[in-house]
Amino acid sequence: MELFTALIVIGGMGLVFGGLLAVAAKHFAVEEDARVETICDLLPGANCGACGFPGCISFAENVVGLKADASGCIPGGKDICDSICKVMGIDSVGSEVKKVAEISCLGSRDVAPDKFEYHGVRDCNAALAFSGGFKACKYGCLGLGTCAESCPFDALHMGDNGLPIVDRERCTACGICVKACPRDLIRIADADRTCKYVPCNSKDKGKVVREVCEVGCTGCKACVKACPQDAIVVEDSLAVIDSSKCDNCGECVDACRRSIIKDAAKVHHA
Amino acid sequence: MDKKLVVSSSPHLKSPENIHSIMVDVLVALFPVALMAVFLFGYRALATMVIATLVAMITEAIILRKGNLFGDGSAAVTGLLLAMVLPPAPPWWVVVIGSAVAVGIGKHLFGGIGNNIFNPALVGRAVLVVSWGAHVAGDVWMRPVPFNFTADIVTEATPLATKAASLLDLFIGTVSGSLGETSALALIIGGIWLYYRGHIDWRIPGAFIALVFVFGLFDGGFNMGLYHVLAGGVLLGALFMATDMVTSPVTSVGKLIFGGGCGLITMIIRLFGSYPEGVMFSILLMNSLTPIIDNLTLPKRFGEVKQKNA
Amino acid sequence: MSERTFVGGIHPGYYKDFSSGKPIASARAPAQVIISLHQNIGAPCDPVVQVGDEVKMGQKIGEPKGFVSTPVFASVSGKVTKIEPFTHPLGNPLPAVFIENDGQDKPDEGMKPGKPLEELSAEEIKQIAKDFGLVGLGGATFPTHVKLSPPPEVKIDTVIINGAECEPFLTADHRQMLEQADDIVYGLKAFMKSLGATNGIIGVEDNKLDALASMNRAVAEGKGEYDIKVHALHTKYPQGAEKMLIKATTGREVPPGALPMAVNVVNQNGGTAVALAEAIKLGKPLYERIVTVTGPGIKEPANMMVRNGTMVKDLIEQCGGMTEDARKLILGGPMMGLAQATDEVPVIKGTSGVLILTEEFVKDLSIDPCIKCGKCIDVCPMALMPNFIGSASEKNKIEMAEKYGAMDCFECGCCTYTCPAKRPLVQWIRIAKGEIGARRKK
Amino acid sequence: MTTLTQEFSKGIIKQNPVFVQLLGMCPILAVTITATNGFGMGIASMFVLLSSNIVVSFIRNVVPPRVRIPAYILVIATFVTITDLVLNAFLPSLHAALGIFIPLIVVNCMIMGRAEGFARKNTLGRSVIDALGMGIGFTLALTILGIVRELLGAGSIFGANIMGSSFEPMALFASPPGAFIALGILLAIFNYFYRKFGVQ
Amino acid sequence: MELNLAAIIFVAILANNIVLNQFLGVCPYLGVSKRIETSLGMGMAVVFVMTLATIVSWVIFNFILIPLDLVYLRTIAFILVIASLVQLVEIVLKKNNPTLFKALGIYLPLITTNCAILGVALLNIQMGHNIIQTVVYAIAAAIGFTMALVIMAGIRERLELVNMSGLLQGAAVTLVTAGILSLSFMGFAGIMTL
Repeated sequence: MELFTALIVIGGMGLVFGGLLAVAAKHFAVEEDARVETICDLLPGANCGACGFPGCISFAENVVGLKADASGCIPGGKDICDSICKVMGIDSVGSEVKKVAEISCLGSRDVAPDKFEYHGVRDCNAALAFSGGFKACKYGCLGLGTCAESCPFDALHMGDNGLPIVDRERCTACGICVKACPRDLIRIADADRTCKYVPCNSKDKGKVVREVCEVGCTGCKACVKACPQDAIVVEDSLAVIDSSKCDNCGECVDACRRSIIKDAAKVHHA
Repeated sequence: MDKKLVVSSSPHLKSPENIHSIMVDVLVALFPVALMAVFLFGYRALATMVIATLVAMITEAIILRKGNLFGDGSAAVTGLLLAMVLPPAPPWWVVVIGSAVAVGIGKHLFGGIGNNIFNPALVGRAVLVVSWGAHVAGDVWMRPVPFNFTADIVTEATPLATKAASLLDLFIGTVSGSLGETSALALIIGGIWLYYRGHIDWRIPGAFIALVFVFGLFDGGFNMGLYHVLAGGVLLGALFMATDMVTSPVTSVGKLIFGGGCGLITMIIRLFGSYPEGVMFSILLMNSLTPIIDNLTLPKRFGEVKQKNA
Repeated sequence: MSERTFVGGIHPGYYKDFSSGKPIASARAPAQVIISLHQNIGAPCDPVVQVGDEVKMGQKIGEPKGFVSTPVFASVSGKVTKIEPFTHPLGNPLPAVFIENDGQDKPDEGMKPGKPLEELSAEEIKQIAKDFGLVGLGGATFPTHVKLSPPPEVKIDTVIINGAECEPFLTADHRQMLEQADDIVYGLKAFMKSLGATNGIIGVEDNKLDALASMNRAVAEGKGEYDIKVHALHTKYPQGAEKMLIKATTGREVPPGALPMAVNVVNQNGGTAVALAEAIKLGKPLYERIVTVTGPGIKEPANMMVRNGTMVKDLIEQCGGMTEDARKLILGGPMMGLAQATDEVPVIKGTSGVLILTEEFVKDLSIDPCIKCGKCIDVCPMALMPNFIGSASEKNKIEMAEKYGAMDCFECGCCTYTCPAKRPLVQWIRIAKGEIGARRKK
Repeated sequence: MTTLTQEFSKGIIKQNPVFVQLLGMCPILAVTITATNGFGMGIASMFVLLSSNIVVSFIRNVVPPRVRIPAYILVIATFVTITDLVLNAFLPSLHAALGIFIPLIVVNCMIMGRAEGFARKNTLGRSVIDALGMGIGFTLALTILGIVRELLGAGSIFGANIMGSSFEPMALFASPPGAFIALGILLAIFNYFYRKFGVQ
Repeated sequence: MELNLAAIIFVAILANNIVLNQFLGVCPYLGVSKRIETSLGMGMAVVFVMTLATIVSWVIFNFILIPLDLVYLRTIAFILVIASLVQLVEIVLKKNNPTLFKALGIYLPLITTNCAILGVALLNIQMGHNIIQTVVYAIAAAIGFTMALVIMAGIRERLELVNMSGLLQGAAVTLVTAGILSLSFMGFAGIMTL
């Protein structure tokens, strides 16, 4: 008998509430796409914003709404792109190559002097408001770590010499630091490319560069002459190596009068 | 002139005052209180103060990995303040743990100086009260014996429990109680020094003491009002604990509310609660409300009213 | 002690003794002047001379581009050698006219007395201020004629001459009040006439008793039918800030974000009054000004009449050079002036002082966490919450910075001066203001 | 797809419901005065989690999505009631110590979370493995906190006195504030190790 | 009776706060205490639902479960009530009061799994309250929850401006803060007892 009442009570309550909810739910149907949640689960969840949307959820919504590309999550890379494509039922797109941030300045504190002493907020943007920055070279890294601060993946750190160091393992090539650097010294490049590059961004004339930095490119064109592949051009007194032509022969490294040409993958990386 | 010019944002003048100098001022303000404690309770009080201060400084030096033991002086202040709210002669390990907790949990867990939400010294004491109530907040307390440095401990109930001490005894401090709270005279001297140096605002102690006094009136007239102000930790709390810059509101109105709240809660606990003293709880509680008080009492900006009328 | 003051503010060391006793001396005219075409707040000028042109002293060389702008004049006679960007006191290179001094100081034909004040109309006075390149000489360089052009519905009843000179070290206004008091009164009368104002007030901080006496004498002698009073003000920084001065002298509070016109007041610097007086009396355009060269890092502090475009380096040399331990060069006062990266920078219309500070003033102090002592809030003349604005800006929480009043800050520096944790509050607030401004534009 | 071993171990370390996901905080704080209570609570929760995961996994294709949550709650509540009755019958002292927090297992977000987030999408086998992993992770966390609090607050572990008679227990850890503080510090310590060994 | 009600209020809000002293609703306490505004919204939603749920639970318990001798079904019955109630409230609000729905809507799903609701309903039965005491107790407990939530939100907004070690950020420091808060609320012990 007791068993019976129990069944009736719970069953009755279930019926009453279930019925109420069923009626209510019928009148207030809300469209939901389960794929948003699924994709959101796949994403790294750092809410870094590299995709151009204000967070992972937003990106997922836009992917489902076909407003964002499945490969949009840069930190996620190829794997996540594939998974998203699977959820969305489309063919996989996106590049295979692992990319990392690269810093194009070698002007550490000891080789690229300051023109005056700066006291105040330790932030590159803040420091630039004073006479265009305290560094004598007006293209060089100020070394106050605004880029390191901006990295959502803890992949950039300031070295003892005042230059940032990229942690290649952690770097996801999200590009936040590229935007953070007020001197545009960071770029995203293939992690494993085998070519040489010139870690300098100074467009000053050679004479000026020699005054303000020991490791700046003077645009002397010695490397241009040395390169058997014609992969190097000098524009605005700055040598640029075309990585598609470079065969990594190393002639330019020997030719460079300031010995600043390096293997691309070996600069500023931990 | 061989060095490079210095460039910085305006202003280019800075006041000579810094955190270190403020902390030294607070230590100076605590000196008469400490002196009185040694005078009343003898070497045991001195030992308690030294242990608390040293442990606080060592804890901070370890956490910050700094060789400079004194640092900016804030740890010493925390340690000494903790000693002030402990009995004259608790077991040494109680002092050590309390001091380490005060600096470690009360202060550095929240990000170090300037960032703590609660008064570190009181966090230390609160933890001790809950953990070893009998050692730090029991029913019997060491009786002060001036100029007697070797005497054995004689115990008695606190004036808050008996309500029988004379007002003069309370003012001079010849009553039992926490190490630093008995002598109103010494506390007032310290408070005046802090006020003179501009480190405390009259609003917090003012509102605190005023409310304690008013509630005391209900407990038994003018004398009882004074009694409530002088007995127990009200003066120590109002002048040294509630006025802690980091954990009290920054706005003028906020300071009044803060002080008033402390006084109110103290008296509620004293008159109705199961604890004889409520200063510590009231200040900790108001500490937690500080961010909200600050946000609700933003000062009226220059010229703001006129804009609304226009 | 005067009761006229405002709430908040600080009492820094005043250090006026370096130069307050030094009469205004004429600085040597340099062999070359570099006159920036950016001389005022608002639009810069276009050059109206060409390289190779011979110019005369007082000749117009830069024509204003917009309404909020004033012309620029040659401060020597000679030949234009270059027109190209040169270091500006703001820090970045900006267009400037280089003139080689021929040493003859040949005056321009325009420099001759015009009609006396009595015969000038309000409109004509305004035109003179505009044509002769007058700007606020206190340092903000706001074009004077703009201040003289209130919208028609606003009736200005009071003109205040700012003689507070609350910035430590600076003594240019002080000396001017001693030596050119009559011209100040004359200039004030012209302002009042131009604006149709009935009240004239000269506010002087009560640490300059001799200046007060001098102004009282000049007013008594020269005020004529005008209602002009001299007010002694409580000595406190920033007593000379526009809004604080108006509060102290008239009791009116300028609303946040508004100009003094909103409370029917116009504020003018004493130096500007003298410049207007000289423009009316002598037809002399604004090509030179009084500069205080002072500070512990200068060997012989002085107050000097300096031609626009003179190198600061040149001035420092005339004052005996810098001392061994000089470390910081500031144009303007120590509270709001701009630190310079080099002494190769020209004097402009707004340069009220050249201040050299020594080692002991420029220690690079570590920035400690805010201990919420609330001292910055106590001293903030605008009743803002500098500590929270600073912390919010540090963490890039711009909305929070705005909520605590970042946009109402005029960067007087009281908070940073008083901060025991040595936090660069003004700099953070400035960053937040820039960010808020950029977002509002969007 | 993850292997079964990974599925199992993730609940213990990588996605520990307490130290990483911060789920089920109420029982964790309330019942960990002693290690025994913590362990008992952990086992009870694990039982409910396992049973409900099994059932949910069974009925996952039958339940219409709109009544999903109420249906799951009903399933969980049933097992909680069973647990309640069983504990009351066989371990009355533990039942008394855990008190109201036994019925409150119903609203332990960890159980609802696993039913909603895992069992309804996965096969029976995987759901069982998942429940076991999560349940052990949860029990482990409860027991660790229980040990810490009991050791400091009473000088014993699982009721066995080990600190000697001269030890004066730190009563803080037996009180509500101590629960918060102990768990907070424990979390920070775990964060440190998680970071050190690169567990995300 | 009147004093008793006052005691219920005092104890439920201060002396025996459901979050700080009874560990009910700790999950949302950690989750929703980041902003003062959000925490106020959540608090309002909890006041609303908790009062309703506790009353309905009390009615079901006293008029259905006790007469039928089915006390052991209380957990199932109560959770059914709460889950359905939350959904019903959501639906009704959506239709009749869109403004309130906008303000409370996002918090409603969070409340189903808020153990404070079920906890208070159960505690209420345990304490043997009559219907008036039930209402008062439910509202007071919810206000206590809201108060603890808002205080914590204020503290966390301030802690956001702090350079804190990543190890402590978030839950760790929030828990310790809650602990110290709980410590300071201990002062109210013994002022009024039930």
